[in-house]
Amino acid sequence: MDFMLHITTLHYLVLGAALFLLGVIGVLTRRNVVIVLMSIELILNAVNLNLVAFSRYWQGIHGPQALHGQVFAIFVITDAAAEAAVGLGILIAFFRNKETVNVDEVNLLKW
Amino acid sequence: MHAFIDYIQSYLSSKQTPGAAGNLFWATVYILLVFGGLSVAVIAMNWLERKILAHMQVRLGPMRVGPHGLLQPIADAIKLLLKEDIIPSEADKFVFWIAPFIVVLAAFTVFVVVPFGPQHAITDMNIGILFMLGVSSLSVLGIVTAGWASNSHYPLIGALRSSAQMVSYEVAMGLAVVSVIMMTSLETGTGTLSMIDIVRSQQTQQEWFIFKFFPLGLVGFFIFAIAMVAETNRAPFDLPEAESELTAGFHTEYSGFRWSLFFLAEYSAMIAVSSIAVTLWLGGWLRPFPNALNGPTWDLVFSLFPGITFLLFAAICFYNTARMPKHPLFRIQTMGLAGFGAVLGLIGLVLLIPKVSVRVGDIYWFVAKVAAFMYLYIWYRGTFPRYRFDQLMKVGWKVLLPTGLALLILTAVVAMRTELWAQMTGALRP
Amino acid sequence: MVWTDYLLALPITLLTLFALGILLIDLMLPKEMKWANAITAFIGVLFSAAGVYKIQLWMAASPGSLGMMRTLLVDRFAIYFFYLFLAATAIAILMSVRYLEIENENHGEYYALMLLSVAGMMCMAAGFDIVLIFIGLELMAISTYVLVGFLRRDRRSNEAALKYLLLGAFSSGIFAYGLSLLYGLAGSTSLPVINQQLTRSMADPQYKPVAIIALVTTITGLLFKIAAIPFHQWAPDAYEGAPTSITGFMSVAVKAAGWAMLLRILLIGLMPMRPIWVPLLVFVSIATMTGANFAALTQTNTKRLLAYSSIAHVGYMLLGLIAGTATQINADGIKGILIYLLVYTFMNLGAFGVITALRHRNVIGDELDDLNGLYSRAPVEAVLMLIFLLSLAGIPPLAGFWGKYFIFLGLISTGHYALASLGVLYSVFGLYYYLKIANAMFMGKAEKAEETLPISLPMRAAIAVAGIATLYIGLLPNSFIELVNWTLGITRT
Amino acid sequence: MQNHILSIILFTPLVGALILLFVPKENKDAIRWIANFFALAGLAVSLPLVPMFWAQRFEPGFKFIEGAPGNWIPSIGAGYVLGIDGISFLLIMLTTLLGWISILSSWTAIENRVKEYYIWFLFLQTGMLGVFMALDFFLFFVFWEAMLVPMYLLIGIWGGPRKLYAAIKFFLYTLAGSVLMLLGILFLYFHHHAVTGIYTFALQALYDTAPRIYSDYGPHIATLLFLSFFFAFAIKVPMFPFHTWLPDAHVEAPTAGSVILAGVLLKMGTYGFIRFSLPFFPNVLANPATFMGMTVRGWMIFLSIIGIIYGALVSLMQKDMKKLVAYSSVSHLGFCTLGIFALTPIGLSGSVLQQINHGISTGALFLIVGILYERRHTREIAEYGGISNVMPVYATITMIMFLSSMGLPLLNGFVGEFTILQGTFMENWRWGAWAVPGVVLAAAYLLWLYQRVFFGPVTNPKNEKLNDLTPREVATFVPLLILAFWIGLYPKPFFQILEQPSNHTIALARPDYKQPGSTLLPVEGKNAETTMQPHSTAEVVTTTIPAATAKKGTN
Amino acid sequence: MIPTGAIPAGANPPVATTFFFYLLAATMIIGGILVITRKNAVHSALALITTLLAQAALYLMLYAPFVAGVQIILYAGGIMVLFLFVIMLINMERSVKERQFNKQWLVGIVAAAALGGLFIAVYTTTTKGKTLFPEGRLLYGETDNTQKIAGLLFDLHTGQYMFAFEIASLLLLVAIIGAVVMAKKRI
Repeated sequence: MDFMLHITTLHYLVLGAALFLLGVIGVLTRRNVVIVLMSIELILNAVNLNLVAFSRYWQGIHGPQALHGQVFAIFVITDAAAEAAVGLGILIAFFRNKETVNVDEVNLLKW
Repeated sequence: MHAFIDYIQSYLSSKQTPGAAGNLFWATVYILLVFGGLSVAVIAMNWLERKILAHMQVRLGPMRVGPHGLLQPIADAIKLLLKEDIIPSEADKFVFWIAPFIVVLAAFTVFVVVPFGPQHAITDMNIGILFMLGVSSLSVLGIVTAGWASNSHYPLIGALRSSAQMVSYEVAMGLAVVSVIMMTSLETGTGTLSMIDIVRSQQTQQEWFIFKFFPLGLVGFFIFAIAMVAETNRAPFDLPEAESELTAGFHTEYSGFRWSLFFLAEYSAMIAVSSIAVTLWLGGWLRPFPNALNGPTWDLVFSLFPGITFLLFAAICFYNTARMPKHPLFRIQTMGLAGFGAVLGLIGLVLLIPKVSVRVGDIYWFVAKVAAFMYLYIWYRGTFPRYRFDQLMKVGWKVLLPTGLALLILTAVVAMRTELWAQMTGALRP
Repeated sequence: MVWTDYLLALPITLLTLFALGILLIDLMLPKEMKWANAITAFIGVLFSAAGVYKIQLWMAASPGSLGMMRTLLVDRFAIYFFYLFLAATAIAILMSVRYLEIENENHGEYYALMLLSVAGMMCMAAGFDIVLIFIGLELMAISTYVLVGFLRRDRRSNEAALKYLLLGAFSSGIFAYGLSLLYGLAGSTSLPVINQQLTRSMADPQYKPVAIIALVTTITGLLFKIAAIPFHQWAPDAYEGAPTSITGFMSVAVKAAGWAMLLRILLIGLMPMRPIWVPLLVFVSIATMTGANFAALTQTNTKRLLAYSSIAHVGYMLLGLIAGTATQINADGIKGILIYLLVYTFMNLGAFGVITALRHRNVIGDELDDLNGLYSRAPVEAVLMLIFLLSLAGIPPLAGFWGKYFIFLGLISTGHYALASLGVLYSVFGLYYYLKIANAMFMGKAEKAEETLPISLPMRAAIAVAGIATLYIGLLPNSFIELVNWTLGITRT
Repeated sequence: MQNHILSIILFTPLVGALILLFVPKENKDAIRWIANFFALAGLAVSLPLVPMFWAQRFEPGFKFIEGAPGNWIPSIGAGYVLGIDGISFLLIMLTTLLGWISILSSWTAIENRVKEYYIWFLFLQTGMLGVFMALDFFLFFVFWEAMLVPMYLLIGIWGGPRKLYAAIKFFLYTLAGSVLMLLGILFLYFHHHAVTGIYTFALQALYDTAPRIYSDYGPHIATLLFLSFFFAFAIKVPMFPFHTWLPDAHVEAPTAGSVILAGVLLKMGTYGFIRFSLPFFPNVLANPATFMGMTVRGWMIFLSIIGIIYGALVSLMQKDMKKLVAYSSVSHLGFCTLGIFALTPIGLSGSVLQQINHGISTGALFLIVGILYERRHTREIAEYGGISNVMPVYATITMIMFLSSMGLPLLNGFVGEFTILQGTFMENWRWGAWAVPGVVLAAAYLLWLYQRVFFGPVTNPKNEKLNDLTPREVATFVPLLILAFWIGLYPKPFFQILEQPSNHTIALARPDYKQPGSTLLPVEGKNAETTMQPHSTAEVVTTTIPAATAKKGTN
Repeated sequence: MIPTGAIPAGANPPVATTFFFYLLAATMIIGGILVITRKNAVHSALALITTLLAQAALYLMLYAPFVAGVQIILYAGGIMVLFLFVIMLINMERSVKERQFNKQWLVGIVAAAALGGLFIAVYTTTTKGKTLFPEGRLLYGETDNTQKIAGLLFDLHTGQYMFAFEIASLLLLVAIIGAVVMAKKRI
């Protein structure tokens, strides 16, 4: 019970893993490109949760300036933003040529 | 009971915001106060806007409900609350339902970090300004979803316009804000995002940031001032609700209570961004000339302002009471106005008590500055013609954004130069 | 920050400046002057190369220099890759000029993105810190997504970009997850610290499983980037749909960057976990060789065929990595990878150059049939293409042989006889589909027999450079082997 | 001249190819003249080698060595080292001769894409010569592989109806073998480094260390290594189960290509056995361990005999002349490998001589088929009959060559086969006994073929107007005829040339081999003792070959 | 530098922490599930926003206010708006009515579930009663979190990620160029 009550880094890790998992499932199973992109965002969020939780953990060991995880998380968020922007841009270009947003109708090339 | 009073008194001597002190009770009190005040302010704004616009257009405005239409907002509110809540049948019910709440939540949550005084904020966040910008940007989500959920063309276009506009101007806004944050790092060595500390650093640097590095601070302020009008979708940037084109924009399909939420959110957002502008450039709660005109005498003089203001309002009320037609039909109205004047006068008197005035002086100055901005909003609405959408975008991306960038770079350069100069002359504070 | 930091970042800085310059100049250029962008980009590459040379001179005897707060390690390894990226980019730029005109997409952004992606690659090759590596990777990847989709009116290009982006972002996510766990285990983002801490984690039964998860996810991301089976699905599509010049660029520079990153991370950061990842790589490499070679057999699109061939080559290179780390860092395997990437740059770019040259008027030119009778239309290009193909197949005395040579030498010297045999047999297998292209060129009948193929001057230059390099490295590889030895800091009789 | 003669021979064709590059392709006659000139020049520059080599034919070791180990790619120890001994000498002469003959024979046969054709052919010529000359293992491998490409193109572009299939099959088969050989080479290379600390591909250095692999790594690895070489060479030869590419390639290739393929390319396999497999793996060959009842050597012999009988039997059944000749090659090459794995100096000498013979006679047979094909564009035996009536000169030459091929005394084939059988009988009479039917069958299928094609009345009206040989065509046969008679009548010089290398090779391959009282030749002069290689310092090779005492071995 | 909000060593953490953790975690998980199961992309987006906001709150609980702020302003306020925009810009009517999952959905789920099971099994491993990554002392508050992050990014002496930061700016530049090139009709 103590395990349940006392929130540790591990709790965040498990939460992150679950989120990661949801993201992976989303990417692997959904047809809608936008939702696939969102699932990727879920994955990146899992990463960030891990990073921040670890950052906290290592702050406890290395002192308050050990914020590398948080900084890393900021970089990951930046990356997510860039990826989303370009991804949606490509999606729009794609949509212009072919009126669908389903992954498996991306079929001119073999999937 | 005694303990309770002690508790309150102990708080009164505190130098921290309740949030920072971890004091749940006072935090709750503050939250209630702020939201109550906000609601009142919105109501007041509503009335004021209509009156001022009317007077600008040389007409009277609301006059029927209550003396000089003072109760008009309340009547409106009652009407809105009682109206049938219509949800279009083709709408996406859940999203339609939730969208106004998103907007309102975003607009209200911002006030968590607005500093009415050095300790008069719900909490002082280390990331205050970031929090404000972030949360206020969330309202876009509500607007977009509201427009989309209506499943109708005008709202959708309105929503897209609105969000495009908000997103565009957020960028320029952010740049202007960053230039201020850069200024906060001067002389102290570390910059800050905390709203309270930003004001404090203006105090430390003995200069409102609007005057800092003249004209850089001013330019930043203007960028922000323009952007904030656009950000709140107000005239002359009120494209999303351009009646002539889109009827009422994203909230066309809304009515009654839900519509009033949008209304509430819009005015709260105006107040919120004005608070940011005040905090960042106009010294927040600082009274004018805190450094030049200091000393006990000046303190006393400035501490009289709140009370005097209220007394002035009271005087206006009484003056108008006197001008009321002496017809029996107007008796209730006259009495009402007199009563209102009496209440204001009473508040003014209470505020003259030194112990009180010391504690509310900050709030007064802050509110006064924000009120000035509110007046500006109304003024714009009364005077400026509306922009066309492409012009709006052009201004945002091709004027404000480059200016903001240039401003950022220039501020950095000038700040660096100042720092280096200070280092060389040994004038840097420890 | 000291001045050396700026020096170490000089190539990247120069590339960035030129990229920005192109973006600005492009605004002022009229439509028919867009080739000037290519020239600017080319000059940018040259300047950057000069910057690398400057670093090389400055380093002279020392094996490497850490800069930027210990996040940037510009050592010989990095310099080698810098040159490689720049060479590939230069050739790809030459290939692009006329091609973009035909496609009517000659915008400055194309070259700017290319240069920026090279900047990202440099960060991947020189990164000593997983954050920098990750950001460099993303810079490269995102630029490449856009470049792949650059033919916006072409549905294939759209689709390719979309697929590439989805899978690429997905893999980046997995990769980042692995990195986050590595950070969690090490408490630092610096590769050597990760190395130390992993050694400790591996000794601790409690943390070992976490380390394994970190490894698996990280390596998944890495393998995605180099397109090893089973993480290869993006490659054939992206290669086929992308503008051909970009396909060449991707198959060479992007892949080299992926390898640089993979080597850096595996050999520095994850070295303590070698016993775990080597079997993993063995599996992947066998799967890669098998899958790619069989898949390539049935292709009728040249670009797609070459895509599978490039996947197959990844399999061979992975063999090199297995050999290179079998017991300790064994020079031959790693050397094989490095030289493989070098020769691959020229031969593959050359091959794609020829395919790019086939694009004219209304002919897209990437079907196998489009190559029919190429010999009669453009004999020099056909013969050069033959050379590139044979080089890809690893026939001596062409450049491609040397990569395989060192890899197999590494395998033999570490006792991986079975893997070596498998590798060589698959390389024979690979010859079959290369010969399919050769058959079309030399034995197929052209539709309009004697019409000569118009090939622009820059394109000729690109193909010629690639061809000469392929032959030269093949015949006189000594200086290049010395170069790789220098890179690895080996002196040998 | 002495120092660079090998390079000159090697690169003369390549120079021709490069010059041809700059000749406009429309000018077909000029191209033909230039190509023929360089082919002839290739032969001409090789002729001075004959007296030079003759003068030192008993000298031990390799002659005319050029270059030094490790001078090409110092960092890996690969060198441009050329050198020859008797075996390679003969094969080189055969190559230059056949190269010239095939190019001459293509004058009218090749009409389209002439320029390419000659370029590739000359290129091929260089590749083949390089294989026989290289004394650096790496260089050898490079030539070995480089020569595949032109041959592939020759078959693929100018071949028959199924040319693509044949060309790719040829390329893939040979490449598959050679890449395994590459692994073997790398193993030897690595092992040499492990033993001596030096990275080198120099053949002479590897001769010292390679036999040690057996003791250093055990019989298993050594056998695998032997197999890696075996596959490369066996495919090339081709030995029995690996021969399937050969009929296709031969049948589809243009005439000149077939000539070169049969005449020279196949010899590269046997050459490889002699040059590498035997000296490198003496212990593997001597290993008494059996696999499925036979030792390694037993398997080699077994496959050779199967090849002989199988090739001959299949030849009997062919309806296509070229295919018949192709299968006969399988049979003949079976004799060659039999001679090699008999592991006696006599067998080895016979084998090499038989290779030369096969080059001469089979090359001629392909030319013969090609001449008919050029006139009638069919190779179906059934299409012909009574050709001797319309083409008497042709029929005569054909007869001689058939007889040569089937091993009639007085002609070259007999000498070779006889010597091989002699060498084999000395080892194990059963092996010889199994091989003898091959000779008989050869007579059967060739004579039967002759009968069907040349004798009788002219049944097919299309054959009535056939022209007899032109002077150019005759010229292509003349040197072959001369050689056939020379070897048949006076093979002594050939055996003298082969004596030293054969003894030397067998000494390396069977250190414990005691001459059973008879060698091939009486020793002319001094150097019986020095057949022991001076360049080898390995302790593995400790026995010397006893002075040869016996009579000259042949008829 | 002043450790505000410190929890004295040995004291139990406030119940609120636990409660809010589970609340937010549940919100996140439910949001995540909704993201990948909703038909309508707008609903997915809203669910994702909920998840992101809950995560921002978790960051606050982890004393990472700056990351939380960035999460809100960039993710929820920036990226998600972009998503909504695109969803509304392109016609998604059709895809709502269509099959939502691709053909290999079962494989995907099984594979992912296996992976996830592995992850969670690994994370919850305890040996001899020790959990993984025992919680560090929550001694350091968020008061100067932003400044410390800035220190890691910009400081001349501790700015380890200065260069990465510069490269990140290029990344954003590329994203801008890319989005414009891709989405604009004529460039």
